[in-house]
Amino acid sequence: MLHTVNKSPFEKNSLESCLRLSKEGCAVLLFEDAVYGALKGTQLEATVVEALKSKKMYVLLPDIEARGMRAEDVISGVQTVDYAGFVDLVAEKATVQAWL
Amino acid sequence: MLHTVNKSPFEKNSLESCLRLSKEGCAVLLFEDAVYGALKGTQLEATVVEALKSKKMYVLLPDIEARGMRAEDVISGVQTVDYAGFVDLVAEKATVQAWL
Amino acid sequence: MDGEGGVIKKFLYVNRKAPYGTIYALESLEVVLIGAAFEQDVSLVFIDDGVYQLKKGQQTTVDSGIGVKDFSKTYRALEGYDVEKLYVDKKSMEMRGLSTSDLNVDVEVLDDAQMADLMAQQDIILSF
Amino acid sequence: MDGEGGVIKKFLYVNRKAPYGTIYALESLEVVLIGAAFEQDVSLVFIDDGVYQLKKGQQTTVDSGIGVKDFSKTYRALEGYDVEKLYVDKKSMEMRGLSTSDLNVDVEVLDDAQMADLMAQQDIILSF
Amino acid sequence: MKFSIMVNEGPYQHQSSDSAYQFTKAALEKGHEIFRVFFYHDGVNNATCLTVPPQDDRHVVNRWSELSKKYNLDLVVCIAAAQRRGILDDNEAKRQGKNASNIAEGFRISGLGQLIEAGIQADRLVVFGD
Amino acid sequence: MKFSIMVNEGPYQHQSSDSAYQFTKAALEKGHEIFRVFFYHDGVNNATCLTVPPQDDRHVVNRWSELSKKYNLDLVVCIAAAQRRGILDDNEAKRQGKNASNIAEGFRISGLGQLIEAGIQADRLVVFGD
Repeated sequence: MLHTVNKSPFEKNSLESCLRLSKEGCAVLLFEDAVYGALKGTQLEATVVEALKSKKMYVLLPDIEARGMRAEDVISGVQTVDYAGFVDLVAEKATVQAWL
Repeated sequence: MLHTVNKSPFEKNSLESCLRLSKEGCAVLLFEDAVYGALKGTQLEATVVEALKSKKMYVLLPDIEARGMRAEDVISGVQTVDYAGFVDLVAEKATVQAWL
Repeated sequence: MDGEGGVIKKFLYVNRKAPYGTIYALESLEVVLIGAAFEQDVSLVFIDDGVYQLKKGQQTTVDSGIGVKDFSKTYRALEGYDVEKLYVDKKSMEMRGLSTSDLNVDVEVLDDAQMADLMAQQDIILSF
Repeated sequence: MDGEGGVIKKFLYVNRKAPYGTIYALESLEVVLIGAAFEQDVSLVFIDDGVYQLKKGQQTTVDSGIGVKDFSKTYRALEGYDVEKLYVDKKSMEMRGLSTSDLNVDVEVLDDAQMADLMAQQDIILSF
Repeated sequence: MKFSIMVNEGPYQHQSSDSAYQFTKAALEKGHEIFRVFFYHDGVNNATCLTVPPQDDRHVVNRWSELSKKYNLDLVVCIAAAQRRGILDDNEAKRQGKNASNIAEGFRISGLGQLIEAGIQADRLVVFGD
Repeated sequence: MKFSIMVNEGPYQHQSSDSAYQFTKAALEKGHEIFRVFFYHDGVNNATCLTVPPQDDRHVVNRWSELSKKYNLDLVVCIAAAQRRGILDDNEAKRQGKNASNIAEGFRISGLGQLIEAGIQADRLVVFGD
């Protein structure tokens, strides 16, 4: 199962609820303003590092770059994908749930 | 000074930032989905009770009632106002800041 | 209207937003009502502020209160459309000091693991 | 364009949202640019995700990246419009692991009390 | 006292326009003056004459038009925001080569300077948004 | 594989429509089929032909129209959501007594059943919103 989150985890509770209510082994893709959650050195880093222990985390690179960050700013273990990679993730998983 | 907050404090950080960056003696009005912050018995009650020590807190009653609560469900010390009371608050204070 | 080759899928409606502040709750309900005619396997979950959609005693009309129609009674009509699987998130209820007796309709309360299981069993998830 | 009876008011623009995810940052900037012609006493504050508006190195065009124009260079043009009072919220920067060297423009960092004081001194507050 | 109002969201999706309307109406009924209501961002969508809401629901656009008529309210739609979102008056439609316009009665399209002026001229500016 | 897409926000205000467009385009370029793109809530505003964005900015509506033309995409606008927000085709405009319509090329207006059908017929439904 793929979960998508598009809201900044500093502003909204979407990522928090997504991580709480998703299962071990699932995939979580951060895009749009949610990409801030994938960055090293923020107060949320520990939350994402913890999630990586049981879930696969992805982040949309074009959204990272638009906002002035680069792939190397992303927490190690979080995989970067482009839009084609986003499509692949949706195709690979049986269901996708958007945490609007 | 009057601060207005219209987002649910369970979902967004607007109320938190407003309380952190407003001065003692100011007024804070909760309306629209922010009225949930004015209710007794929620996990946020302590935050609002603490804020009441140094700030005046108001809540828009029509927004409370639309959402299935009544004046008696509001934390004691938080004053209920209607739209006319909202207008009065704006007129009384020199400036109004919306925490969108 | 099951003329879709007899396919029955598990449809989940995820409601995470409060009523009135935004239109999502109302327009989600409109999809559920139309969708009922398609005879799919439908469940609704209410998470975070979404649980407030079901709060009893909502009170507003076009000419009073906030000037917006109260649509909360429609949740009670869902049974008549054979939409009977309504679930609320336990933690969301607790954070808001709500119990099932505060709600308009009968719901099942799910803990984190049960909710995650329910979601993982779905074919199509509509988020509002 | 100070033909408003010579009134000079303190205008504060409050920016609390990230760029690109929503249009508020861009359209706020458009107001600041037009407003500059009115010769008022203008300040801009960046709070919460608003501090990300000033992040260096933003990279997207209509034909690449997210397919949206990069407007971050406009913040550097503000000086030319005599818009020079830019403030960022200390706690918002810290939570995001940002320092002023990560930003496109010169800003003053304000702590909670200084920010609250600045806001309390304004006549008109535009929130985005 | 003299108020200006800013509305940042469109009709129905968010409560902002409803709240702004209720506030404006209450202010007028108390005898205050509304210098201007300025519609910005998606707020410009409050000015379309093409909405057909369900009969048992409020008509957000008409409410504003009627309030404008009753109190001679100045309802101003930001031109830049309106162009992005497809709100045009007859002049703009002609200028842009569009074969339809959709501005509702009581609204006028103008520049962002009208927002700044609204801030300068009024005693208070109240912002409604998301 | 067969995808359906749902877009819940209008052009420019939120990135949702841009993200949905980039996703849809990438899926098509990879050879997947898009069964339908369904526009709901403020998403219906993506279907207005009256937008005039700045020349150096993207044209969100035209992008969808062009993608539709190139790949024969089915772009469906929810009728109930569209009526609330002022998006009408010629038939609807006539039926509602409006003197203008504003639907852009490549979009069609239909009922919510089309969203359910999109869920039933496609292998995946991907939702973009706020």
